[in-house]
Amino acid sequence: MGSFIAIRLVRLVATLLAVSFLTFLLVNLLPGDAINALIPIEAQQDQEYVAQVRAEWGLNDPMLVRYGKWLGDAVRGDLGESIVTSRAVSSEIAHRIPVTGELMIVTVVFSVLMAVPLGVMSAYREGSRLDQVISGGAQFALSVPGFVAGLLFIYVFAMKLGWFPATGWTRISNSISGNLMTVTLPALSLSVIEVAVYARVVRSDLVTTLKEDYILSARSKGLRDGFILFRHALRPSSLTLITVVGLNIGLLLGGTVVVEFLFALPGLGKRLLDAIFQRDFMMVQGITVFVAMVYVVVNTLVDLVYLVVDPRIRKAD
Amino acid sequence: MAGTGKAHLRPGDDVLVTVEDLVVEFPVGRGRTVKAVSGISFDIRSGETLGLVGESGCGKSTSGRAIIQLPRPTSGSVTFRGVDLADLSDEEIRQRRTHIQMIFQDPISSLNPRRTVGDIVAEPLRVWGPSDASEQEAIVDRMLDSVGVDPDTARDKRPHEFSGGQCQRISIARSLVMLTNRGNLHRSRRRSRSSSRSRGRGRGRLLICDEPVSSLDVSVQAQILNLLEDLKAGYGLTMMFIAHDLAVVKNISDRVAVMYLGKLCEVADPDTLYAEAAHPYTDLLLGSVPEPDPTVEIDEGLIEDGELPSPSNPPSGCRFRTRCERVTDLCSSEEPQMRAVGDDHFVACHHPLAAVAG
Amino acid sequence: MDTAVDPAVAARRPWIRRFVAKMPWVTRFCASWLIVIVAAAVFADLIPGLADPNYQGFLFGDGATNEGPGLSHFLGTDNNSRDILARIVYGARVSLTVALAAVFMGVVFGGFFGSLVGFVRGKTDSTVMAVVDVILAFPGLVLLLTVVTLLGRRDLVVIATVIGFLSIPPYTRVARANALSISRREFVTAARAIGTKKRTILFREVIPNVLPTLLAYAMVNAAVIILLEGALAFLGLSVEPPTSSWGTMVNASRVDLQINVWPAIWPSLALVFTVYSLNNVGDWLRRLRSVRSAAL
Amino acid sequence: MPDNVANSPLLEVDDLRTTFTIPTGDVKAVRGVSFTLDRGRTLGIVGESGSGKTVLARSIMRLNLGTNVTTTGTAAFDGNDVLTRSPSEMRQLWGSEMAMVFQDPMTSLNPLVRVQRQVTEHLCRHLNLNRSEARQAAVDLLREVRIPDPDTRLRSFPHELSGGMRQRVCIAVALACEPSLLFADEPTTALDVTVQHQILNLLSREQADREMAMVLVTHDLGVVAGRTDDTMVMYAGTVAEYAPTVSLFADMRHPYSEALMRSIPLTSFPSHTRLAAITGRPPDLIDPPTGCAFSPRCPYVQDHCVNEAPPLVEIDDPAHRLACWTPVGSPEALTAFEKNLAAGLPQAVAVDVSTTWSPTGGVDG
Repeated sequence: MGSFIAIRLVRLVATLLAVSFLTFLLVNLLPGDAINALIPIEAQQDQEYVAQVRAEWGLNDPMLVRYGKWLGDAVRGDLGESIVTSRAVSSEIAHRIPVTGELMIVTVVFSVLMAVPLGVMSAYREGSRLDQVISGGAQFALSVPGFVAGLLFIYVFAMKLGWFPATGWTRISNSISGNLMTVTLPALSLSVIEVAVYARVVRSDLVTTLKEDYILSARSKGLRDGFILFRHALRPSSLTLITVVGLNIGLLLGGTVVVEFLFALPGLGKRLLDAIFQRDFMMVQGITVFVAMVYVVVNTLVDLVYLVVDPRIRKAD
Repeated sequence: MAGTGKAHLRPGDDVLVTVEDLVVEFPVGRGRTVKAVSGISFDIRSGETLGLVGESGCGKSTSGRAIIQLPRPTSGSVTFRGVDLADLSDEEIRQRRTHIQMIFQDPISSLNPRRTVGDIVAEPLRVWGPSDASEQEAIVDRMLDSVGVDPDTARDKRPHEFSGGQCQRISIARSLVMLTNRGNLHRSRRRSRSSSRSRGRGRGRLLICDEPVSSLDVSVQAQILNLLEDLKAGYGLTMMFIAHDLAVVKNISDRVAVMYLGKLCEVADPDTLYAEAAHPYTDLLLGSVPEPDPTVEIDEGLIEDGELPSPSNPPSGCRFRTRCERVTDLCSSEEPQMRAVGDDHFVACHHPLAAVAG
Repeated sequence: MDTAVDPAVAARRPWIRRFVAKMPWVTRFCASWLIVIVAAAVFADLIPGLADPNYQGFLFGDGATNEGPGLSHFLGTDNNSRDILARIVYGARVSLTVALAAVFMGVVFGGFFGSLVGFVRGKTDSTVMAVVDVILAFPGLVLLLTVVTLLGRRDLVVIATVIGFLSIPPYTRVARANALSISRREFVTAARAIGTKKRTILFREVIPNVLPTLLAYAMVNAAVIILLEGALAFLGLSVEPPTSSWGTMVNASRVDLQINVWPAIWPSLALVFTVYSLNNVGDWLRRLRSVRSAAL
Repeated sequence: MPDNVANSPLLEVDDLRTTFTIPTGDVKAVRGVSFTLDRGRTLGIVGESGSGKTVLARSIMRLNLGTNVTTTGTAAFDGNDVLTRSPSEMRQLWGSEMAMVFQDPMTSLNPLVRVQRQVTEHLCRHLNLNRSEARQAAVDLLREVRIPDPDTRLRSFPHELSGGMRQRVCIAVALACEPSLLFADEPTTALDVTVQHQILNLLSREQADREMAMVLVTHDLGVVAGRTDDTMVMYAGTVAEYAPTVSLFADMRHPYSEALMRSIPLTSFPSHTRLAAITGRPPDLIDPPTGCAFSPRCPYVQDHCVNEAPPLVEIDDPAHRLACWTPVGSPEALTAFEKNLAAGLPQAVAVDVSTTWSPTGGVDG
């Protein structure tokens, strides 16, 4: 068990290194010289000035050297500074985590809370009218992207009914109720697909589990259906759900970019977009690596959760 | 038991396969390995059927696969027609596959579900010729016919349209196409001329049957067993028959080897082995077979658990000692060697149930 | 989903008819929609009476902006007085090209690499899968945003290639998992025992058995890719305007949402319904396969 | 009523039929089975795959899942029909009155739940034991099924036990509430022969000690011989022959029972004994034959057999029941066989062991 964790951690670090290097490579090798971001095209006639800026930003060093420098700083929490605003990338990220973080947590919690009962009901009554409605609904919800759902919610709940603000963000430290008002629509928009994905996972997994011999064996012991469902069947299915939630974090991170853009939220995604439009390569690089790191860490945590829940893996060690 | 030793190996020109000190290890992760087969020796004469019997996990299937070098054994030699297969390159092994074939336990899994039966049975011809389409078709039809499958209805169907028994017949047909292919005979004759040493050694073709009937219903099982006997006689095949069912093995074999935890316990002809088992493990196995006869007395005493020790950590000395009633100190300190207890009856046990000959 | 009608397919009609007969009516409807949308995208230039998607009528005193659905413009016009129907039809080209590129590159490269490493295992396997894992460690849209921006150019070829390239890893994973289990099946051992060469085994025994699963995955994956392209376009990072894309259209409609909702509704519906159709048909195919494999 | 309860049979099944509706039609898995089982007796149900033996057991237990199953007829347990009971009434019976041991001990225990909970959870429910009482009961049970070191084993997960151990745990689970009827559905098929022997011995002993009735479902004639009081041979969803085990093995009268027996190799036979294989395959249960289900494979088949299904009737010995128009050994059977052999009917030819085989034109298709 100890060595299992150790192996996971080594892999985590290796993946992070690879991811950061790849990002660095991407940002630095792809066409589109960083100098374009530093100096307006018109001003690039002045070769001397260009050379000076290049030297200042270390753009003349070999790639590996620059990566080494950047990595050395990154390990100490310094992701460099924005070319455009000259503020530290790490502090910009830190400033925006609460928004994106809250959005994601609310979405995942809400989606799981909705999806599990739906999936369980659907699987328990497999083939019934209820199952058809839930499965059909999930199949449809799976086809509604966040920006379409978001626009619909804005139109109905903000413009027509006026229940929620259409755009903007109130920090939780300023007003809890205000924060709730601003997080509801974006989180709902993200949840449409998430609920569908999770409900489908729970259903299909549970349908298989309910056909297992050990469920039949539990029934033949005279246990109640509810007990069998929640104490025997749901546990293996929840493992799959946890994995899918972990893997889906990547999709969700992409989703937050769209939703933050649509609702004009001051989150990490919006910042990334802005940085992309401004060709602020330090910022793009910093945020991309950070986001990839979150993803890798979350999925390593998922593996560790497995370790706690599934005794067979503990044995395999 | 757990015997090494080669007292039971037979000299002579009519021995087709000789396996000596065969060891097969499998990796189990983190650089550790487990020995599925730990040093066994046996031989098969041309035209003979060797039955290899034992419980699950004893390494009997692995031994069979080691003969066709899938995967290659860790150490030991497999001498086929006088040539040690372990010395050959992958390509040379591939060339020799025309003489050794295998049929598997799960008949459905051993046929590619996406190809037609005609296509599957013709596969060896595509590799080895003849390449003429009508000639191929004629061979396929003849082989399907000889295993009792109607070629006209079967040729264009896919495996899932057949029952398990039918699939097993089809997979036997595929092996037969290989073993009886005239193109091969030709080729092998040419090669044996070039290596004159192999000339005098045993000839023949080996069919390894890995639990071919254990996933079938008893009525179908009898059909397949009869078919195998017929084909063996009709085509002059040599067979190695691997199974866990003692009655089935006795029925089809000319010589039986009992395996336990990667080692051989006892080798004898079936009638002797079943009548006067010398190894306590053979005796236990035979006593456990449920006979379909209510008048046979059942040994009701056996209730306690006695199961296979882990193959990754086998007992020292004799591997059966942890379950053996006749165990002494000698059994844990020294590994028993194969020795004769009768005419062509060998046992690897310090305290056999029969007197040791000579 | 082979929609081309060549003589060989026509000869097998009864088979197709039997296939269709098994579909529930919703799935039939979805399949029809997919055929219609593919046909419309391919033959957009030949559709009689379809307006020029970039013709801004109001500049020439010919039509107004934000018209509702009507006779002259079937689905109305957008805030640049362009015909919405035409823009949706041409927008389908973008979505479908990108989806096709992703499926094609995924199935061909991902399918091949996955099958190969699943079959040979060993070092090749761990190396390829390590690379795949690293690429998959990037959240899709974020990586896409970064790559698309850094490339600077944003025409259909670039977008399709980048999205196509990024869909290789997931296909590799699916193919590998399948190839692993297929390689353990005994017909592969049997083929080796016959003396079939490894390359032949890969192409004749392994890949044909990986493909059906991969194609079922492709349906669902195509849906995801269309959503991804939509999101990219919505953020203004897909193909450069004035080329129309469903996501771009939805984004543009936001400005006048108070005045006219139609420019938001039509492309959204087209997007949602196409994705739904892919999901529905894909799910149905998967169900069909699982029933068939259960029957084995 | 109360005073004759003790004498009335524990289980009385009458014309039980179970049908599964699948897209291609109705699979008639069990087609009219009747039998009785007295308290403390053992019944062996023997049949090949698809004979309906497992479905029959599950139908009586009401454990067939899904909405596509219909069961008709009656199955009176202790005088009350179980087929008409509500799910909650069934839950009172399950575990406490009737219990089941399944085929594969690898899959019939929940891999994520410790042995202790799996053994005790229904004890708590049926017998109202508290935690420590249930734990003590579990220790006693494991000791009874001969699991060494029960305290440690209770804390184990199923994958930490060997196959035989797991089946012992399953038996402990089934025995926990002292059921009066135990179904053992192929309990040893997944196990090695030496372990099979131990498990069968264990089951026999527990059955005798507890005076519990047991239904032993198996495909292996060897398993029922010597371990059951009565044996029922099933074929294609119907009962072919039903008799006290000793008299059945002494005198197999149904051509299917006979053929089954003759197709098994025995260790007492000399090597290379030619087996009398049964030709053909069992019938399609979506559209079963109108006559005797075995008629297409029967060497004694007559026109009558194809047209009308034989009823299950008593012959000579009142306890020996048979569904056949031409019982083995009867003069009709002999003449029918001669006729079929002369006509070259494959099933008759196959029984005639003297047939030779040639490489072209195989035998027994």
